[in-house]
Amino acid sequence: MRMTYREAMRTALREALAADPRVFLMGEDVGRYGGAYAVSKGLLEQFGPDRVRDTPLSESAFVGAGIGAAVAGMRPIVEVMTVNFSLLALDQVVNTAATLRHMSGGQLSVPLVVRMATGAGRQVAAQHSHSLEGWYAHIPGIKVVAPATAHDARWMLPAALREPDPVFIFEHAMLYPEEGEVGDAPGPLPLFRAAIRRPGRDLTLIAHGGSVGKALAAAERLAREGIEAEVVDLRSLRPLDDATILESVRRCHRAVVIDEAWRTGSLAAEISSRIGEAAFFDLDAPVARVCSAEVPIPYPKHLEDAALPQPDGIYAAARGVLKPTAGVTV
Amino acid sequence: MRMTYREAMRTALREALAADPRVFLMGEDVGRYGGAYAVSKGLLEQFGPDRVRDTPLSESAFVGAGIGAAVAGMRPIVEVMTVNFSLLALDQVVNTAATLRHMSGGQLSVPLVVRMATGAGRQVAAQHSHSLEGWYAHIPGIKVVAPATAHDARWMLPAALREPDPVFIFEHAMLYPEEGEVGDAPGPLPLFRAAIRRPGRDLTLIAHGGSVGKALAAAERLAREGIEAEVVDLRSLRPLDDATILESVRRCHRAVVIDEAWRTGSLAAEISSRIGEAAFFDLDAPVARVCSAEVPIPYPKHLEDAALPQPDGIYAAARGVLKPTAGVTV
Amino acid sequence: MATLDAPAVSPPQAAVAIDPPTARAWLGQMLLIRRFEEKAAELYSAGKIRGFLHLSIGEEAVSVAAIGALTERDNVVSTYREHGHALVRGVPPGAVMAELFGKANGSSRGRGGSMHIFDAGRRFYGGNAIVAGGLPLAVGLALADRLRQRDAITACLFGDGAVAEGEFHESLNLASLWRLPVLFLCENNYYAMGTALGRHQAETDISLKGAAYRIPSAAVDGMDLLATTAAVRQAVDQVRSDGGPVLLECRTYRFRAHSMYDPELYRSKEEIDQWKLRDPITLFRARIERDGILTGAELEALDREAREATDRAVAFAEAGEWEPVADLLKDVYAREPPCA
Amino acid sequence: MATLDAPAVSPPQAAVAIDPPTARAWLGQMLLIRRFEEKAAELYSAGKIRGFLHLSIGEEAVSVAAIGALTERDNVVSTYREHGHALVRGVPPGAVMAELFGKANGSSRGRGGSMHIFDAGRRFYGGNAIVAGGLPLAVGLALADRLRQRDAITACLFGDGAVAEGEFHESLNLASLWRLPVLFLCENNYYAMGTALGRHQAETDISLKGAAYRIPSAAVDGMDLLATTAAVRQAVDQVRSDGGPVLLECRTYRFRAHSMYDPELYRSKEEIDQWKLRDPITLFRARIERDGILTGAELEALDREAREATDRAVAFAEAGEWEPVADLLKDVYAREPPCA
Ligand SMILES: Cc1ncc(C[n+]2csc(CCOP(=O)(O)OP(=O)(O)O)c2C)c(N)n1
Ligand SMILES: Cc1ncc(C[n+]2csc(CCOP(=O)(O)OP(=O)(O)O)c2C)c(N)n1
Ligand SMILES: [Mg+2]
Ligand SMILES: [Mg+2]
Repeated sequence: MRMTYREAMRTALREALAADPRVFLMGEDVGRYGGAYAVSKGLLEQFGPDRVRDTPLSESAFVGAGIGAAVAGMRPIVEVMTVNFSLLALDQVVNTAATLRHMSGGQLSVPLVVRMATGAGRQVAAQHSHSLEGWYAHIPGIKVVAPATAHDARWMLPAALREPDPVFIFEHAMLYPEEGEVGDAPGPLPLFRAAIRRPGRDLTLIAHGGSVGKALAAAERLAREGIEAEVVDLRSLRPLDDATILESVRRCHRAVVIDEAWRTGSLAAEISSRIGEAAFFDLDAPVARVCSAEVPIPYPKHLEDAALPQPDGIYAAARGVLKPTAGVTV
Repeated sequence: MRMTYREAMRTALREALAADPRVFLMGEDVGRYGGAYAVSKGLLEQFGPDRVRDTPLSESAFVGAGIGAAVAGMRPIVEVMTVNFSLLALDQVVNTAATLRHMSGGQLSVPLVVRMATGAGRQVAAQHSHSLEGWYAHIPGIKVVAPATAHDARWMLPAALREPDPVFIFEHAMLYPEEGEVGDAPGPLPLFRAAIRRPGRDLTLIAHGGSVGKALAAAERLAREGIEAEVVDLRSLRPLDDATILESVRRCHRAVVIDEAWRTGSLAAEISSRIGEAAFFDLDAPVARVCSAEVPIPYPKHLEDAALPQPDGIYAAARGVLKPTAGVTV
Repeated sequence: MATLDAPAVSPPQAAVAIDPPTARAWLGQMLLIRRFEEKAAELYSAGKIRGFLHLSIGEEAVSVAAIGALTERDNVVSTYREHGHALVRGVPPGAVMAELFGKANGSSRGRGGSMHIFDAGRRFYGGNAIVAGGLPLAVGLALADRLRQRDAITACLFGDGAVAEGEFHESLNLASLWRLPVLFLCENNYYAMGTALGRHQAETDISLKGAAYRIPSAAVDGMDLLATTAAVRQAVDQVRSDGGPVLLECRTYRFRAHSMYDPELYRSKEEIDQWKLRDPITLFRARIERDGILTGAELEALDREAREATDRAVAFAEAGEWEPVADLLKDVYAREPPCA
Repeated sequence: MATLDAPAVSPPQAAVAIDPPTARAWLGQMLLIRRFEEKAAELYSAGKIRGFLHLSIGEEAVSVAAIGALTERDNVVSTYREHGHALVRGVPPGAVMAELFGKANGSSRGRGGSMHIFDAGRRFYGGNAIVAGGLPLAVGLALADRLRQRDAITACLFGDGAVAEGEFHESLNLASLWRLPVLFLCENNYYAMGTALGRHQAETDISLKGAAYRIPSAAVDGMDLLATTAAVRQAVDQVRSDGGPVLLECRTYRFRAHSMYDPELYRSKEEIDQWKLRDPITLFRARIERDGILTGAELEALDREAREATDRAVAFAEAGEWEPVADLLKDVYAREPPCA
């Protein structure tokens, strides 16, 4: 059935709250306001203020409180309004959520789900346009997923709630109004596997979240020119599904990684280096990256568009790796 | 003249405080305690509590205060005791220090220097052993350096203080007691250039901070077996000195990147992917990485040693990339 | 729930004198903010302004009183709801409107938009979209002044929601511990987005929080321009004379939505109407008329001038150029080319 | 002390009864902590214990009174200076010492060391080396109890230095706003590492800070075991009856260095000696002798038992195995193999 990414996430939240009394949702304005992106609209009315809990502006405290509640056996879903504000809670994530199980010698579990919006594109400027999910993917002890479709927005949450470890769900802010087909079951793909969104043979485009649609758009254009690009949607950023990525690259021999994060130190770098390590002799050209320009994202549309990965840039990068002389220059 | 890395940094701080009235040092226990690593010992007595300023445990506020003082024309040197605690101030770094110049249309400058200890090796366990300088290297608007020698500990600070933008200096905690030769002038190498610590021809070992010594140790062992490894000390993590890195790799055709950070999303990934992008056809083997195991660093020595990059592991990785069959397997 | 509770602050000692020029200036500034933001809302609907737009309509008295009490030497640190602060500070309306458009003739060359108005020359240090993110910056500006024995204070404006953030606590402690000249001015409009004060603060009297840091504190009716002016002047004088910080809570209300995205599910029309009865502009105008300080014709003229100034600002913004894409990376660092 | 709202240190209302068994238990616990940590210091010099080691010698009365007032159902959240808390909570001395050694028979399988003692069965949630990092965790544990109507409280211990962190502010507000059963217990030993209370707090009376969150607060002489016991019991009772948080400041002193690295440049021998005159063990023993509750022989025996328990703990630690390197990645995640 068709619904928006926003409705899909709301459906998942409603189901989770209805199904398990241990589940509750907390975060800034998730209740009366209905969620900054209207994702939790109506849930307060249905489940009450104990289970749909508005928090003060205290990111570190309410993320930490989610960790504590999870340790005590609840199944909290913490909404951090956006990844931009999650920096204020990063200590709790890195030093508490990610360490407790190992550091305690396996005594504690942190079955916590943290959701947050990520990404740029809405002209909200330098402090509200970060794509920092790659940082979260660096942290052992937590898991990170990024639904790119309405179907995944609907079905990744219940799977995340079944995990005994902290799972971070990154929802690209541009996807909320996007409509998509949502199956009435999760389907065969496990939570931590990548998906091939478009089969191809000439090169592999690897993306996640809000960049998947841009990769598909570039693939369409390439297809019109007789080039069949395979598009891999990572879905899981930690763990990374090396098997799916490498199988595709070994088959296509060329790859472009798309990532809305700033290029230097992006998750795209990790993927590019893993391909280099594991599929070096299968590559006919260096792996290319299409990332955001290394600049605080500016407000005006023309500058924001220029700063972010776009289908044209992906197309150009694809053309680049397809050139016989590919990679001879930087 | 020979001195420890600690003394070298203290000499640099003393000189900076004496030379420029706009310079002041602030951070937790930099004054009466003498600095958690005794770096600032004696400076309070010499320069007084206004210029060697003990702060409360308020990382976000005193890093932010350093930004504000820099904007107002001072030259603050903020010491965050360790990178582990800097997470609490990361919002101020990412959303204020790094954005002010660009976001204000070039009206504001943030000539701030932030110093912090980084790295593991002292058996201080999961919350005190992070190597997160790679995250800082991801942020446009700031610059990041990592002195690996006493000479650089002595001379990077004055150069950083001349920068009109925020510069972050990462001091590996294991280096403080290390003795080294310190020249009485900075020498020819600019702040943001890498250094070749050991010339070689068979492969390039790339490291920074506390890993440089380990790379040199591995190089010695390789040399005893007739293999000449070139050791590149990055020195600057942002910007990265692509020219020096690529020149070396193009000459040696093989490379191993060493980074004490967790492997996934490490700075080593960025370097590996840049080499792949720019020197693909010069490589005789895939670029290898030697990083920390993806685990919260445990307390016992044997487990900590096993979790961190070691000369043996670097040696093995070097041997790996030198194999004719290199990279055929993961 | 937001109620019209009486501020728990002693009425200002010195009554504020208002002669005709003062009345004209203050009413003119409030009207300029009101008309400017009404126009901005229109232009948002018209698609000329994008992203986030936060209006301060209803809170004009605080902008006029707070910024009006400062000298050119003082520093201002503001939030994303800062149009009023910027206009009263003297940032040209055209430059502010152009910034909202994202044009290169905007106050931040169009890069920041509504949430990031900067004017270094006027010591207007933004325009910060991270709630409470400006407080440490203000402490640092004041620290620099203290270290250089520069005689100036730093006014740091923030909302009630910011009070819950750790940075509020750390910054107030630091400013008091080091006796830094900061006026912490809380614009308490009783909501943090859709979260009412009582749902985000265990102690809803924000002026009581200064005691935890030994910071003299007060609260004032932020809808009453004269009371607020007196309270701010008193606070500013105290910061200047003591050298240490003061916390002033101005109790006001936001008549419009939090931002242009907000469906306002969290408050009733009745509540808003209640507060509108205390519209700071209406109240001040009534006072002026009652005391016959300005004639009806003069009042008309002030409103006309505000509308005309707004129209000129829009024209200036319309006429502005877009920053060339080639300049995207300019000023990431002081020296080009940007590194890494 | 009069009421929990009274900020000043005052004698407890109800004198705490001490019969011989109680006296034996409490003195025994204080002596165990003292001897255990004295031995740990020796073993650090001997290289058996590495990394950071923070001793609570001088602060034993707070550990005994605070943890002693809790039931098995209650939760404890502690800091890196937690040996005393863990021992009083009932974590076997051997398991604690083995953890300090880093042996697999340690309370955290040796992975955490001195700063990270965990015992899930005893609801001892660590052992946190990030100052103030445990406060949000405590709020969450209490929130879970509240949501499940589980009748228990959470005791959250932290130092005076933690009070400056934003997480202190955010956590106290949250706990009070949501009326969560948390006892926030500040062990004020007048120093944050080398920074004296007056150099990190603008308001040095920590018990005055609860008012900003409408949290009943009190301070007590943490060197006086009986006064502290009375104050903690009163605070615990209030948390249980009101359901909301209480802030209790226990004023104490650290006789040893901050950690084994600390040259103690920041305080004088005289100051330390002054405080040693109020050694909680000496004070309590004097009281017991004065009232003839225990005989000299019994007191001797208690000390001997503490030394023997410590020796047994060391033997247990010595006998422990090292965790095999092959298990390094075990428990990064619940399911093996670890991902990514
Ligand atoms: C650290 C942080 N968390 C969350 C947000 C999202 N947000 C923007 S404004 C706002 C409410 C702030 O309320 P208040 O401080 O009272 O200011 P007001 O909008 O009422 O003027 C929130 C939650 C943010 N910008 N920064
Ligand atoms: C967030 C953070 N900042 C800095 C440190 C380094 N540090 C460890 S203990 C300490 C002092 C803490 O003092 P206090 O809270 O009074 O506890 P005490 O050591 O006196 O028991 C500091 C600064 C840390 N561990 N965590
Ligand atoms: Mg508000
Ligand atoms: Mg202390």
